Amino acid sequence: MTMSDHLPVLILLAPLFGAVAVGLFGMREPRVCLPVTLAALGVSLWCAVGILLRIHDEGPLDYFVAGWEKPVGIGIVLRADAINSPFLLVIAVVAIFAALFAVRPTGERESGKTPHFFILFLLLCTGLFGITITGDAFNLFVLVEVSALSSYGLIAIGRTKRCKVAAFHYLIMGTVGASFYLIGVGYLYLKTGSLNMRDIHDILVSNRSLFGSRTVQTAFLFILIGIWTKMAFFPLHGWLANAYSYCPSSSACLLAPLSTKASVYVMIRIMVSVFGLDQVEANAAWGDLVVWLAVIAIAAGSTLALAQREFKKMLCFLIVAEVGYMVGGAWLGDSGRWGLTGSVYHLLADATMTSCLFLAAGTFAKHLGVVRIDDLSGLFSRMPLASSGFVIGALAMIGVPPTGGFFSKFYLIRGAIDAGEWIYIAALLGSSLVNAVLFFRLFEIAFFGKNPVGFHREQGPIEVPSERLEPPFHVLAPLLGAAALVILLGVFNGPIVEFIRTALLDPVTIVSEAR
Amino acid sequence: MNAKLSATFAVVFTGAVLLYAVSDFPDFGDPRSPANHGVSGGAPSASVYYIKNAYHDTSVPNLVTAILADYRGYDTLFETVVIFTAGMAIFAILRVLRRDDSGIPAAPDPAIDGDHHRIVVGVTCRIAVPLVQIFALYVVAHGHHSPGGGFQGGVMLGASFILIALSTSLRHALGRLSETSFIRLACLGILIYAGFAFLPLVVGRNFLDYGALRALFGTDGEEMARSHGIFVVEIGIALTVTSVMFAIFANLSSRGRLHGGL
Amino acid sequence: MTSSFHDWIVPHFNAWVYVIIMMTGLWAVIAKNNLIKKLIGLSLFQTSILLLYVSLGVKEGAGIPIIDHEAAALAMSGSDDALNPDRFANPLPHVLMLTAIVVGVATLGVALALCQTIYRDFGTLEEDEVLEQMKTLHDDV
Amino acid sequence: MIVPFDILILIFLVVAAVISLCVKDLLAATMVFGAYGFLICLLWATMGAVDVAFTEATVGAGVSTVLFVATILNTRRKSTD
Repeated sequence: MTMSDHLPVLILLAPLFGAVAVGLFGMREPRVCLPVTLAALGVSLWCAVGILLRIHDEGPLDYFVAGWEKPVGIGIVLRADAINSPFLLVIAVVAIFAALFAVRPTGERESGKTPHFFILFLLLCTGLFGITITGDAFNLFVLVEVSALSSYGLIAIGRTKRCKVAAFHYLIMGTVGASFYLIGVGYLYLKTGSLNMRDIHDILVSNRSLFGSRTVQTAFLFILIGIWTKMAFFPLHGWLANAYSYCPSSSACLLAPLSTKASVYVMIRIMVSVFGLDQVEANAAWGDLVVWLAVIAIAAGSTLALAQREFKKMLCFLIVAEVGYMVGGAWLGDSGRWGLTGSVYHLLADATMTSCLFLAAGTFAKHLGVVRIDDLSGLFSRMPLASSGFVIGALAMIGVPPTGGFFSKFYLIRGAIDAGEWIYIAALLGSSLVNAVLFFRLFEIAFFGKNPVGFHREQGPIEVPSERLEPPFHVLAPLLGAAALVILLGVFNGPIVEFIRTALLDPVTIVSEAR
Repeated sequence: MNAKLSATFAVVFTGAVLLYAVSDFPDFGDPRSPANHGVSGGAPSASVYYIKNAYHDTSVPNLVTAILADYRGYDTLFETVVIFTAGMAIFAILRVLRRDDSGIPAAPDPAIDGDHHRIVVGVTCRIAVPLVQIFALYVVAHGHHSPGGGFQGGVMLGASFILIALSTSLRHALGRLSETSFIRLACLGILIYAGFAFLPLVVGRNFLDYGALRALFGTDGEEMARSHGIFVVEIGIALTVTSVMFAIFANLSSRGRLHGGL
Repeated sequence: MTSSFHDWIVPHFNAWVYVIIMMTGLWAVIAKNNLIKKLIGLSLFQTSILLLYVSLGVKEGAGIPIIDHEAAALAMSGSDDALNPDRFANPLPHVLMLTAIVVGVATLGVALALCQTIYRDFGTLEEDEVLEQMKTLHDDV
Repeated sequence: MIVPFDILILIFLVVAAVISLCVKDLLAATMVFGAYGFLICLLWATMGAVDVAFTEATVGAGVSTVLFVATILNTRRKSTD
């Protein structure tokens, strides 16, 4: 066995060891924090690429922690396949962008908390990688808690009064959501006697009557409600907007693109690996209901976004709408599974474009003190490069062709046509229209706005700036990198989708034993 | 009133769904239930395997310890990480760094620093603390054979420091275990656990597979190596839990200032 | 009526109590105004899940999941019946719930820290007063 | 026979839970919550979950009560509900 066999566990050990290293050395010498973080995430990125290549060549990858392989279900198994390996890669890349952006994460006054910030940052990455790669239903809960606790810390590390309240509400909602998930897993354990996802699936399939039992149905319902709470699916979205818009920009760049998406991934994983797509598709009534809920979520998210005056809050409500896209797409239940494909692809596209937009919003907030939409006036002439990155993110959000956002909507709509869910198509198009209105209004203000940008930084008033106010390289690079990634995802949508569909079309490769 | 009404709705709905499923449960205490025995007609459940084989595999009589630190050791690693994360999050949220302290008006300290009227409490605790600590270490070490282990022992050890802080003063307790040292200790605990679990990778075995470390411990069989491995891991857990429990208390009792305190 | 009582409640008495405690906790989390009270509710909610899991692992007439010396000696000598699964309680839910307890106390610590900062900033722990003050904070971002 | 004892504890549990939520004095509520932790620890012991009982005794009844008290003494003791 060579080191490359251990990639599934190395990918999350790297940030874990990174966090420990920051804790041991970063407290005395805060300058080591950033290099350690970048190095750890670099190792993760390398592992993610390695996993992706191996899966492409050899199919799904199982890793038996502590070597407990037989009988199935006694140990914990890590599972990488075509659904989660692209997402691992996106997590690593977005995390690196966020780390670059977060050179001075908590502002000047609290620079003593820089090591704490980076420890929590790395622990959040550990949690996200772990959630994505685990094949054990209970282990998933533990890693969800790792990422949840670190995100409460990352939100409340800011100086503002509001972020503390937002973090508290997030904590309450997040804990209740995770507990609901735990109840669901308990009910499944009660009926199947197993915690391993694949083992649960096998038991359910071999005893068909179990699917109809009250306990298993309740388990499914509670797991779904728990995950929906964590991903801010519409009626349960209350915590998201305040938490992500009042936390420090550096935290938002990591949390907003990845946290909700990880929960969407969990939902898809539970549908595919635990209950099985055949079973989910057989229950068309459930699917219809969820698609309706998704339609409501999309409509509500878009409407609420229209009503916002603050830039980041508007983006947050767009996330609520995007979550609706993905949930609805996953439940379309069309025979070609285009809806599900679109959801998985949208997971990647949305993570990158949200990253792009939040990096832009963070740049504007940090370097221009822009918080409200009206303050963006005259932005393009001040920051041409940064604004072009922002424009690409915005175009992707609207769904303009060369970007990833267009192709994900394309696949989602294709699935919806196959499934005959016209209301979902209407919601999707309507929401795209709202996005277009929103962002073109922004462009207009930023491009033609006469009033100069109000110059007050987060740290208070500064001297009058020069004409061009391009942010420093470490801020610009991730923003443009994310923009490039959005376009690359769009350009190479064909091979990516083909790769994802190897797992979705033939679920045997997912639910059966790997090599 | 609105909140109460909606809460009642949510609670009644959730409760009804949960109770609806209850009628379908196996009877309480049924040894043939799927969780205890396995689905009828299927393979026996994991717990049957554990009861039958854990002692052979790890030579640890306490099945809970064997599963906690070996079969599901990956869970336990992240459980320790959860504790560590909580400690770091509390520092990030609450800790007031000294430089900032001047700006905030000092609230009247409810501290009892220099209070000499509590001789009885002080003397009792002075006697009790070493006993608590010895028992905590015993709990950590004896987790193989009796209830206990790293978590329980670690919490007790942390509680003994909390007892010092309560009976004398927080400053006194921090003199025993200062801020930098408990952050270091917490990191060290994780490092012991994760680093030790990493060692089998060097010999080409899977993560956390202590059986591969036979040569390191000089034992005959893999099961004794696992038993020793579990012990090392428990020490790592205990270190992290001790320091984080005390850190949480120190921060909460002094409003993040780490002086004054209850 | 009696038959449903015997079928539905008596064999599942623990499950009923777990649901009742959980709903009490959930109600407190949503409806209580004081943040500390919310947290007490949250802790009740979490402990009730422990009750669900641990109840799953109970076996009638089984002992604690620690192998005693006689059974260990018998097992070493190759006796098959020494480690009869019916003699020991199911250890797996216990392991899971150790994790859940630890997660619970970690969450509680973070939540209490947040409560203290909220009190430091707003001077109150009543949710309605905090939200009232939040409305007047505009240029705080 | 262990079952009546079980049922007694379960009833006490519900009572303790309700009291801890109804008392307006937060310190008293926390103390009742500590008692709840102790009761549930007894329950684990009767169910054979000794490790869980031990952890609950140290964590649930011990440390979390201390953390609650530390926060309440640093904030306010009275609550409106």
